[in-house]
Amino acid sequence: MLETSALACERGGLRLFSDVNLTLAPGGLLRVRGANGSGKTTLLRTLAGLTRPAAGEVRWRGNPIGDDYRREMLFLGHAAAVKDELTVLENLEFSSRFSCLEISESKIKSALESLGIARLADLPARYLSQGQRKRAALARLALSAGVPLWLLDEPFAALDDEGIAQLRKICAAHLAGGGMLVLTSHQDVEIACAAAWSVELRG
Amino acid sequence: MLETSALACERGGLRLFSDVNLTLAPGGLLRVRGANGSGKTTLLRTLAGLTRPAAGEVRWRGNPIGDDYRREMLFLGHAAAVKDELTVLENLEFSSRFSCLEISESKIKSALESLGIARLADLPARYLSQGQRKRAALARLALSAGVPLWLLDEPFAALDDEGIAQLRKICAAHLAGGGMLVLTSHQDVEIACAAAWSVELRG
Amino acid sequence: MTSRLFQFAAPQAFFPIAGKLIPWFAVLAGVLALAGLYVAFFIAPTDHQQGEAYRIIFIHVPAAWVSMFLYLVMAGWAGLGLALNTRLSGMMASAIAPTGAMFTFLALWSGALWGKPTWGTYWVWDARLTSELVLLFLYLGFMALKAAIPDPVRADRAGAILALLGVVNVPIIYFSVQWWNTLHQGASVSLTRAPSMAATMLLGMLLMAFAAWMYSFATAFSRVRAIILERERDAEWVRLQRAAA
Amino acid sequence: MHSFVSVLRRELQIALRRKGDALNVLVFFIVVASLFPFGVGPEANQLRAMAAGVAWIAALLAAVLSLPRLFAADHADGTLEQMLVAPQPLALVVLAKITGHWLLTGLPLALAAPLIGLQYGLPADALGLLIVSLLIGTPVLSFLGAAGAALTLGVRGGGALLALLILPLFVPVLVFGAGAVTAGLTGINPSAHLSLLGAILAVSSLIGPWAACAALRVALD
Amino acid sequence: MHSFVSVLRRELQIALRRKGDALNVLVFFIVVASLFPFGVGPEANQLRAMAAGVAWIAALLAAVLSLPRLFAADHADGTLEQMLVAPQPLALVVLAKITGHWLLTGLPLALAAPLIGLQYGLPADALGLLIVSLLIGTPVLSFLGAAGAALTLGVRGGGALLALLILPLFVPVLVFGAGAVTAGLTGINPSAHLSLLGAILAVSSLIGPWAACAALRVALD
Ligand code: HEM
Ligand SMILES: Nc1ncnc2c1ncn2[C@@H]1O[C@H](COP(=O)(O)OP(=O)(O)OP(=O)(O)O)[C@@H](O)[C@H]1O
Ligand SMILES: Nc1ncnc2c1ncn2[C@@H]1O[C@H](COP(=O)(O)OP(=O)(O)OP(=O)(O)O)[C@@H](O)[C@H]1O
Ligand SMILES: [Mg+2]
Ligand SMILES: [Mg+2]
Repeated sequence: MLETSALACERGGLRLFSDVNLTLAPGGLLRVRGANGSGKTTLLRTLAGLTRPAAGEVRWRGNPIGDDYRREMLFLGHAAAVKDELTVLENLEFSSRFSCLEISESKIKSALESLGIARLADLPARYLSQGQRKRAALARLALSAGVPLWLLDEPFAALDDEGIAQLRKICAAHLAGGGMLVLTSHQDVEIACAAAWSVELRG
Repeated sequence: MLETSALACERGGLRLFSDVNLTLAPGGLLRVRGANGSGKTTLLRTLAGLTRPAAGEVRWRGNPIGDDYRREMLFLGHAAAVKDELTVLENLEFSSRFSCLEISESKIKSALESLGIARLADLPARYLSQGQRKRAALARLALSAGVPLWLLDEPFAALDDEGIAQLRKICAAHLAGGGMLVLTSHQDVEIACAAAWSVELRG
Repeated sequence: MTSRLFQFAAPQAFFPIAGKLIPWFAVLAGVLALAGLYVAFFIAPTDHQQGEAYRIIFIHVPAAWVSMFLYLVMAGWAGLGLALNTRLSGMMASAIAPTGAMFTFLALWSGALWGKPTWGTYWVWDARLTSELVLLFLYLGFMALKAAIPDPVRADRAGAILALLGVVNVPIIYFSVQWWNTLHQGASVSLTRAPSMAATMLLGMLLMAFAAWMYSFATAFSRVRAIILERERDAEWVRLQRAAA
Repeated sequence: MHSFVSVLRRELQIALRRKGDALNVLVFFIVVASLFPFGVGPEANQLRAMAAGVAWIAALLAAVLSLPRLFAADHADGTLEQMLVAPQPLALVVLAKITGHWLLTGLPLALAAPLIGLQYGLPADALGLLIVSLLIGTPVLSFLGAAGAALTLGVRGGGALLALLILPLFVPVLVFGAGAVTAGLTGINPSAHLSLLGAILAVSSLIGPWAACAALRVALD
Repeated sequence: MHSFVSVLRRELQIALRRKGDALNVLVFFIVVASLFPFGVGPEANQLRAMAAGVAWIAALLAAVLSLPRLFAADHADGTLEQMLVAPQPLALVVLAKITGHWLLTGLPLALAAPLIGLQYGLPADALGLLIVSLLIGTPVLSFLGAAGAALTLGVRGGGALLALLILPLFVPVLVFGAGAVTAGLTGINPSAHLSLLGAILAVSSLIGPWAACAALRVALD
């Protein structure tokens, strides 16, 4: 469903990677591997349509990516997109409403619970620890089961063991439900899935 | 040498931890463990003298911490203190000169090499990937062998396997030379040392 | 240990004392104000130059005095809190600021009203008027800064720094009429010289000044009680207090 | 539409949390306007002649001061990235942010203008004109300012560069806005000025959001 | 001392990298000064009388615009934290940052003042006075401004709050700075104004850095 053909990216005139050909089908997990600076983040941003490739193309359901794609894709970069001024609850409400997810009070609450931050719902995000902030950003995933494609950049960073386990569960459920998942991670976290690929970028 | 007595910290009126009594002697490694939000970062900042404890005291060589302490301590928080506008080399030069480290061109170069970023020396830090940026911040450690106490908050985050190995080597050398090291980390990275303690914080 | 005692005992100890004192200050303020107003409007003679308009002096001068004095007191509390880390200090400073701002505003307002008949204009950009206006902005800035920082401890300390910074303005207000020759009148009450005004006028002004002073005590104390209750709402003694009430 | 509402609501919510941010803009406006007599001298006639210009310059500077923050915070914390990958049309989001900016800076300024007018001794009908001209003119500042803010996003030292980019664009607004009031004061019909201001508003409401969207995509490439 | 030099050097280095940040302040200064005739009307006599005030207000606003960035970037990227835990006295660091700020905003403005003076038809000796008053007065803006910037650090909506806190403190500087030039123009000896400005400079050079250091420690607690 998600395909790239001969994808290449440049940064500052330097070719980071080229000729990346990927295919990802429903239920599939794609791990992007590579050393620091090999271009994992750049690849993910290109898949999300934020960065324009130097060559090649990203296709979704056979078409070049466009507005439809954005409705079926969820991208979480390493910046958490969590507003200091708003509480954890308000942040989640806004981000999910903004991505046109269907929400209800009980859904929101169980999303926060599934990442272990229900207790912090009314704390302004300014006061969160790094890991708590990451969890607040990830809570959106628990509401996004209906979004077919997830692109996650280093989702396990800053999480403690309990947080990693919670996120693994959410990812596994997404894949089991026919979702697709692309992720980068320096930690090798097992995720149960039907089909796993991995792409290795090298400088 | 580093001691705390009945240390307690509050955030927003809530007691994060109390009655923390630590002693760290030369060559010793102290791991601060705990779930997300348990107060590891707060404890490290308190040890560094940035946050004022709600009760108790931090002592260095038997005295309350002051100017002397600052000369013998190195703190790296999770913000990398790397300036986007300056190159990797200029950043390292400034930070080490500012902490009164003795530097020379060859020392700086070998510090960059020991973290595998010698190639990036003249790249403005704006363009670094997350892991590269972390390495640029950590490069100062390779020049700080003479500084007895290191306080590192999540030093292994964002590093790839090669980076972790390099940092382990630097830390082990520091400890072998009689240095002291306090670190927080969600990844369990082995570090060779004479004596290791760990303190577990719980909410 | 003593500093710890200092730190934790103070608000709790101060709360009931302030509660007992407030009615006394309020009553004193009322009595003094009535006496002052009586002197001002029935005893003090009509001014041969300004006629009756000069009677604004009985509002204007006390308000101006108290506005400056309260700033010094506020900065003193704030500085104490910064130096000794006592918790009550920051609360006292917060409690004084609105009253100080009110008197500053009153001095500006009454001065402006007085300016129209005497100088022919409500406002001139002269040194004393300007520095008094700066005083108002310092009070407002102090309150705005404190309101902008949610953590009360940090807010206290940041506010204290600003308050101390602004202390420089007070001597400028007071001596500005000597440093720059301006429209505004110089000091006519001084410790070193005999007062140059009629004794009854001086009496009226002093009565009003004391009334303002007592009023400040009353309002600041009642405000500080509210602040204490809010900040210490989780403390044991406040819970007991609430249970008792 | 619903994304417009939710973004706008969030903007206002955040502003409220910052305890009196909007109030600060107001007080700033008043402070700046009070500064002028210091620099220029306190003659009443001269002051009356300057009143409209001063109010307008103060409004303009308040806009310049607040604009760097329009996208910067959202850029730094990744929200902007999310807005670009979201299914919502970016134009709606930008429009909501512009509306929020105007509600928090332009509108309060227009409503506070009488204070300055009184301070400078402006007669009542000129006061009315001042408010009307500010009501028509300040949205222009938000529209064009948004484009400038997007263009200088991520460019360090953007604040001064932004001022440099947009102040010249603001000049016509200032000229016609203050001009309308001066015209009214001297008995000339101010409607020519006001309709020109309206035309500028119409144009800028089209090109401002468009330019801002395009610039945001470039900034995040 | 050596930390003073290395911080100052870094400040200037970064400013240079930002390609013409200092130049931006200058151009901003000139643009603001050129705006006034639009708002106020172009009568030559009135303009000459206003020249000093306008130059001073422009200097003041340039300072207000640049001040929010004085510590913000160092705060966000962790540099400030490093400065607090470093063996160097914090006061030296703050002094270096203040010096850098003045070299990058105050000094260029003082040197560019003749441009405005000429534009407004100021005679030569008044021009000289304008430059001297700016040279004495602009460091005050940096000293007091640094304190304000440190106090509002990390407080969201800090830009407007900062302006609110420091503009009233800048007023005396403006009064005496512009006053010196006006005095010179009208044949009064301006030395009283200038010596007052000097006194303000002396006081602010003591309390400004002190307050900034204290406020930085609070902000990072
Ligand atoms: C808004 C305008 C005004 C402001 C801000 C203002 C401010 C002050 C201040 C701060 C003081 C106390 C300083 C001291 O005791 O030395 C004061 C005292 C005084 N003011 Fe004003 N004033 C204003 C207008 C006027 C006007 C229009 C008059 C009368 C013509 C006036 C007459 C006096 C007198 C007689 C004193 C007492 C001086 C003394 O005995 O020490 N003021 N004013
Ligand atoms: N202007 C430039 N000039 C040279 N190299 C650049 C420029 N901009 C970016 N780069 C390089 O492009 C790469 C960007 O990589 P990216 O952020 O995608 O890495 P990553 O694989 O996500 O790394 P990490 O594991 O550290 O997150 C880095 O190696 C960076 O040095
Ligand atoms: N104003 C406040 N009100 C309530 N809780 C607060 C406030 N400020 C901070 N906290 C809490 O204090 C804790 C700070 O923890 P700290 O950052 O030290 O955690 P940490 O152990 O480093 O976590 P992580 O593993 O996520 O980095 C968090 O739990 C946070 O929610
Ligand atoms: Mg990356
Ligand atoms: Mg932490």
